[in-house]
Amino acid sequence: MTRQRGTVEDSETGATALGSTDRLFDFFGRHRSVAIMAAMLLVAIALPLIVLAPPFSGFNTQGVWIDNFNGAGIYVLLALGLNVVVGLAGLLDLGYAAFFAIGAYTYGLLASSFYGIHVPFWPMLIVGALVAALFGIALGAPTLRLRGDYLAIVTLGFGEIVPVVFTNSDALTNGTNGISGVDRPSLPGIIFGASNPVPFYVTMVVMLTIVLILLYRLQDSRLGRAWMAIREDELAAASSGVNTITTKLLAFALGATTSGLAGVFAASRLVFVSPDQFGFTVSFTILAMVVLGGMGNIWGVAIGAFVVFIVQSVVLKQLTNFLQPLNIPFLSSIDFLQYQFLLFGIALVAMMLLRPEGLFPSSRRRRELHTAQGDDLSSPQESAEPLT
Amino acid sequence: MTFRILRLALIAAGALVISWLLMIGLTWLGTRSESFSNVVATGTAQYFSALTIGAIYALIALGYTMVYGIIELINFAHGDVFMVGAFVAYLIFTSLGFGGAIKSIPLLIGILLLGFLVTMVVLGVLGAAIERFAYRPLRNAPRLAPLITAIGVSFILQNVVQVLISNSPVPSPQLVSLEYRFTLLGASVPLLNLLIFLVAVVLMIALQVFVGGTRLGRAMRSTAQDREAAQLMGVNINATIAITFFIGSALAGAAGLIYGLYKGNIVFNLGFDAGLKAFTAAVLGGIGNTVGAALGGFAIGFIEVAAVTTGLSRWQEALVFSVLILVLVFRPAGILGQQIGERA
Amino acid sequence: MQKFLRSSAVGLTLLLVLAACQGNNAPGGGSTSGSGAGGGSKGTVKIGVDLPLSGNEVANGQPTFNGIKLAVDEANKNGGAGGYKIEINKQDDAVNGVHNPDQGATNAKTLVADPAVVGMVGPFNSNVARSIIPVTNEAGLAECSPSNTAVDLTKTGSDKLRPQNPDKRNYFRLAAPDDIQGPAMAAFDYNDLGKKNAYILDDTEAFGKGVADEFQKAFVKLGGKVAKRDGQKYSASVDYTSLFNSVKSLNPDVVYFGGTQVTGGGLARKQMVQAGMGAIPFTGPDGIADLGTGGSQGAFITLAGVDNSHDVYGTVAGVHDLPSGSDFSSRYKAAFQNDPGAYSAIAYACTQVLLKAISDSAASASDMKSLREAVRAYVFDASKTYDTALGKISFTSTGDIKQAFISFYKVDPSLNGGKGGWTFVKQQAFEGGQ
Amino acid sequence: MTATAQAAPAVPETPDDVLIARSITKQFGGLVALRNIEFVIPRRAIVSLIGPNGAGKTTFFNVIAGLIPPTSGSIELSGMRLIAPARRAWLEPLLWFAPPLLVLLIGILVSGGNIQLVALWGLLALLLATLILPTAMARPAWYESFIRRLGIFRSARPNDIVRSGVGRTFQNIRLFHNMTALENVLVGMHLKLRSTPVDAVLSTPRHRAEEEEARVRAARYLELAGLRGRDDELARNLPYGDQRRLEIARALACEPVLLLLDEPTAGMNPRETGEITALIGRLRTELGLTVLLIEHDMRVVMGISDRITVLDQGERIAEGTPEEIRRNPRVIEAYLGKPPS
Repeated sequence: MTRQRGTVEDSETGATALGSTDRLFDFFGRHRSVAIMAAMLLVAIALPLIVLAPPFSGFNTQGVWIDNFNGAGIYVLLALGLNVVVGLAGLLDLGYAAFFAIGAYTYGLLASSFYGIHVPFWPMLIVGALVAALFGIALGAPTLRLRGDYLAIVTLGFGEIVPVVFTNSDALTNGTNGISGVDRPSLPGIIFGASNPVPFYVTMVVMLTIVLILLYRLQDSRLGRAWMAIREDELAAASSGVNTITTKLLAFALGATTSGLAGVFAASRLVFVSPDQFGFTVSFTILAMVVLGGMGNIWGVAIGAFVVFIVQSVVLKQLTNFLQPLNIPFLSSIDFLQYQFLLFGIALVAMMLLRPEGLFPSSRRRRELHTAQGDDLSSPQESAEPLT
Repeated sequence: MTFRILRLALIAAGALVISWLLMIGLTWLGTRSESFSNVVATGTAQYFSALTIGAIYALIALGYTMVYGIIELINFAHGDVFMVGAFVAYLIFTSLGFGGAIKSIPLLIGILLLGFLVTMVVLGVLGAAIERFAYRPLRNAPRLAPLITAIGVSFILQNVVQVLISNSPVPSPQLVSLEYRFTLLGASVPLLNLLIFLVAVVLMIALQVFVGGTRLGRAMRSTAQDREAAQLMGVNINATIAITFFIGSALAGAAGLIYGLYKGNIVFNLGFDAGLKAFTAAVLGGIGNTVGAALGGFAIGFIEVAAVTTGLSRWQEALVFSVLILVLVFRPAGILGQQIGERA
Repeated sequence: MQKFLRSSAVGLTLLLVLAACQGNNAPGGGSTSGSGAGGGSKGTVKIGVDLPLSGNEVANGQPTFNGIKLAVDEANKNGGAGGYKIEINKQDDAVNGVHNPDQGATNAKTLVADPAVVGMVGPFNSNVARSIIPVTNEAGLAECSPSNTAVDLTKTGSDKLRPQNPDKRNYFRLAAPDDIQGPAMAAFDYNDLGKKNAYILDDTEAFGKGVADEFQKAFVKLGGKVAKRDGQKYSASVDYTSLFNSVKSLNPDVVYFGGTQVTGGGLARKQMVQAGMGAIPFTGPDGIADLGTGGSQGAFITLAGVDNSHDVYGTVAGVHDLPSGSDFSSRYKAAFQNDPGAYSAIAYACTQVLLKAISDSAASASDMKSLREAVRAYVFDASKTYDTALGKISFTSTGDIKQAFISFYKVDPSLNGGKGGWTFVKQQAFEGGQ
Repeated sequence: MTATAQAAPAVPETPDDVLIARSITKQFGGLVALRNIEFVIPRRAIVSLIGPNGAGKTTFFNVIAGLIPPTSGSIELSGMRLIAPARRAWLEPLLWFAPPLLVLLIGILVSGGNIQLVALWGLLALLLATLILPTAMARPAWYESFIRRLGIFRSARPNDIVRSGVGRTFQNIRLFHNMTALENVLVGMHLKLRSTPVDAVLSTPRHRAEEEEARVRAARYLELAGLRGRDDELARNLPYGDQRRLEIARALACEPVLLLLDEPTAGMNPRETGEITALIGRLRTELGLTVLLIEHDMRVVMGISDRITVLDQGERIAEGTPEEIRRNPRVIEAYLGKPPS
């Protein structure tokens, strides 16, 4: 659709009037995959440099920042996956962390000394994604008949059940103690270590780039349109020939896939998997990331996830340590750790009140806001519009 | 009308007896005790604790379901409103100097009535205020936006109580002495449990009467049915929604007070867990349906206790949600929810 | 944009008001740096701290942190350690109010990256330790946990946590591992109290379940019977009544609660009494025996209610019939206007060990990097001994306390003018390490 | 085409009938919405369904479109019996759950108490279930024919009906409001596009070519429906009349044999009504479509219908050419002083 719009604008402005920047945009509009790669490369290089400058340098050293970016990357992956389910297909999933857990446990069980199986990291990325996708289908199947918020509560239920199963299956998953000594990725000549986050960083950037390209392509394909059609009006979609069941299941499966990837990555980075990493607060956080970023807009969701993670796990955690040496009267003496909830809560409320559509509403929403006048004849059906 | 009430009462009585027998059966399964009288005694004790827990869930679930019915919002802050209710009651009682059981019955009744009144009014106002500031501006926004502000409000309420009162559990005064007990089939049950059940039932009936028979109740129902049409008929939508929040939150406040009396222990984050259970109850019963919410609350209380009784305490949560999922697979709109077919 | 600025200003104001209200409630909250008169001439070193400090778990983390802070403040008043002024780099591993191994590892990386951090206290939860140890091990940072009791952190299986430097241990702890604490209470229940039929309940968390498992093993080995074993995940709205109802007819004569005060200990005792089982002793690990007096915020006796706290027994790691023990408690009270938590003293002792290691190795170390390594090596030199609030202690080569003493405590409701308190019953030595 | 105008006897069928409905009855609880409706639509005909409010027209439409299964009776579309009440439906879940349960049972028996082995078998069973259940729910053609061979029958769902060549519009417009006009039409072409998600992910030349071509075709449908140049407009921002046109364009994109139009001119001014009427006529002449129309506007109905069926209170009271219907006393009675034209 980006491509489509690009060509329309061309014809309006006239191809002769194109400046060099316009030409660049035009090029990227036509070759979106190249654009994504270029953008990710730019971001990947810029981020570690930006954090060298104040105020970011006051929070953490560069190495720790890069490690934080790895953590943020995990959540970006998760949010991108959830965006397929919630943002594109309009299925409110409140138990998304379950697939994260399944991905992480798949890696934890098959690449540790717990069972004595040591499958290498790289094939496990695919295995973990596939297993998560299978579970996405398995857990999605009972929800197919449900609408809106009934779906939400059932997915929430699955999100609760999965960690309980991992906690109580002592013989299979080492129960509440989790699996320690999980393998790190390995590549000849490169050490993936706790104090060397760069290999992880590169891996994450590559993974994200690939996932972004794939998601964009899917979104603009027949399947992506079917997802959006279901989100807008399930009945009309079915009456246009969309098999709502397969389409929904594919949304669950694809959403779970990226969280499976995220799970494998997280387990190998932390070298430890335990049930207490996947509580429902994780699901809620991911949902908040998707909505804050701007549901349905892939870039928006990615940025939203990144920002929320950095705020929650870095800024709020290090704020006290950051402000103390500055000796600002009063501010420096507050222990911000105690007010994390308050600050995060205020941030959530304020952001939603100021930008109900999310930080970066999808382009169709923007168009809608700009052209909202003159549809006083709109049908009453609009109020029943699901989710979006 | 009388016939309907009579039928409802009969069904309720039947459900109470059947669930009692069921609980005794489950107790037998769980304990495998040879002594029949032991099984009956344990089963009866369990039954009353299920009723008590269920009553609290039911009261919270009512607020969820009312709000959902009228603006289709999963109000995740509702559980925290309940928590604030528990703390308001705690502050009232302790500031009046009552830290423990009150021996004088008239004084006890007076203090309890005062507590209920003040807690419910304060919480009602809080609920309406939350609606005014966090949800009303988003009424025409995408549907998930208020869900996120609800989560934000929940965080704010938790943190405020944590900072202002205590970051660890606080012993809430148990005004009704647990020494008042009655013995039934060998089980010694605190009178408080029965009292809680009765208070909950009275509040629920009052709500039914209010929603069913008053002008405001009619306004609420019509707003829930079709907001535009209600507005055209002269219903003040904003006021109606605010009143819905007021009533729902007041009920949650009452639940908070009851919870404090029953548990004797309150903590700033108890709302999220209880709220989640109550929300589950509301959905189980059929969200938007007040009788369903009450039914769902009792059902969840029952399942939780049954899980413990049968020795599956570790799977308690999983069982609650498994039952929910099973029910929804076969009745996609909950037990009493309107099974809306696909409309053209 | 203006709208945004305005609302953020409102938020900030609200925050500041709250902070002001809160000021006198928890004096431990504010500045984390030592405010001592002394301080060193050589500069500053830091002790890293990772604890759950927000949400639900702040009730665990804050008293523990206060213990560390007290030790650091006192050291700074006496001229620091080894000529250095001591500061604390404090990290919170709770995300959305729950301890999170992922955040723990992130925090550990932050601490490791701070060159001034030469020793670390924490974490609180064993699962967080499992994600932190690989990080601190790689950096060679000495880490002392006041509360981790999982067996595999130091003993069999601990090599899994050190993939990078398997031979260079850095993690040690002062808490008695599950396989000491659980059996100790089992023996106490079986022999001293003469109870043969136990009801065992745990909180399904790593600590609670681990210690309850060890208790169960030992109790059965001694010849005891287990009436029923339950696990009740703690949530803030948890209810124990039905658990106790269901076990009443099985006639247990002792209850073992695997868990801590924060994961439901006090409430469990209260509801147990209310279910009519008050005559049966309630026993538990150090998470129960917080040694706080009745009425103090969050203490076991406060939450169970002093009337319900009779016949409650708990184990505490370490030697406790010391004059310095009560001395610590009064100093803590003076500093923070509240009783110490279950792990305050032990965290204080952890800090004392690190401070001693710093001051003794400061002379030999030329820079922070070598000081960090020297501190680590010092702690794992089994010949060193430390004078701490827990008495004279030393460590085995695996990082467990050598003089593994377990003290038994009992609640005496008549203490503190009827508010209740814990009294020392007896202590018992165990073979430490392996 | 030369059938008599009698209402009572069944309409004779010819091999070229697009739709044959046999004694369709639909009950909602105690309410009989449709009673023994016999109905035939000959190929390339424009057939109208009229009747007073609540006569059961939309219900009949929804039965044909696969939205609600009939209580009894059946419907054949292009010679395929697709819609009828379910038969032996209880057998189907047994088919789904038997294989995984069997695997689990074997696993328990084989592994002799080793919990890890049991769990492995359990996982295998789960895997099997995850393969079977979604397949069964998605109901691909081979699955459908397999269960029919076992004597199980389930009424076709809306998307199956679309596959067999029926496109529809809705009485109260149901567009994909936050999608552009072009995208709405592209969704309508869903079943006509062949590229798989894998094609899309890999962006194969086949996929790109198909997408290019689909956009061109979609634009043509828009043009046909009179929406030229509005490709990029969000559906919700289109004026009311254009929304109706867009719905028709979307239905056309399904490349139907039979087009179901539910009150296509409702709420339109006379000029727009005229345009839509002309469009419907062109659909038959240019695309060779068969059209079933529900309409209140008698001028439209009388103007373009080949045959008209009149429903009243769930029963078919008349059937015939516009002339015959205009004169039918029962129809006049049903409309009670609301004479046609």
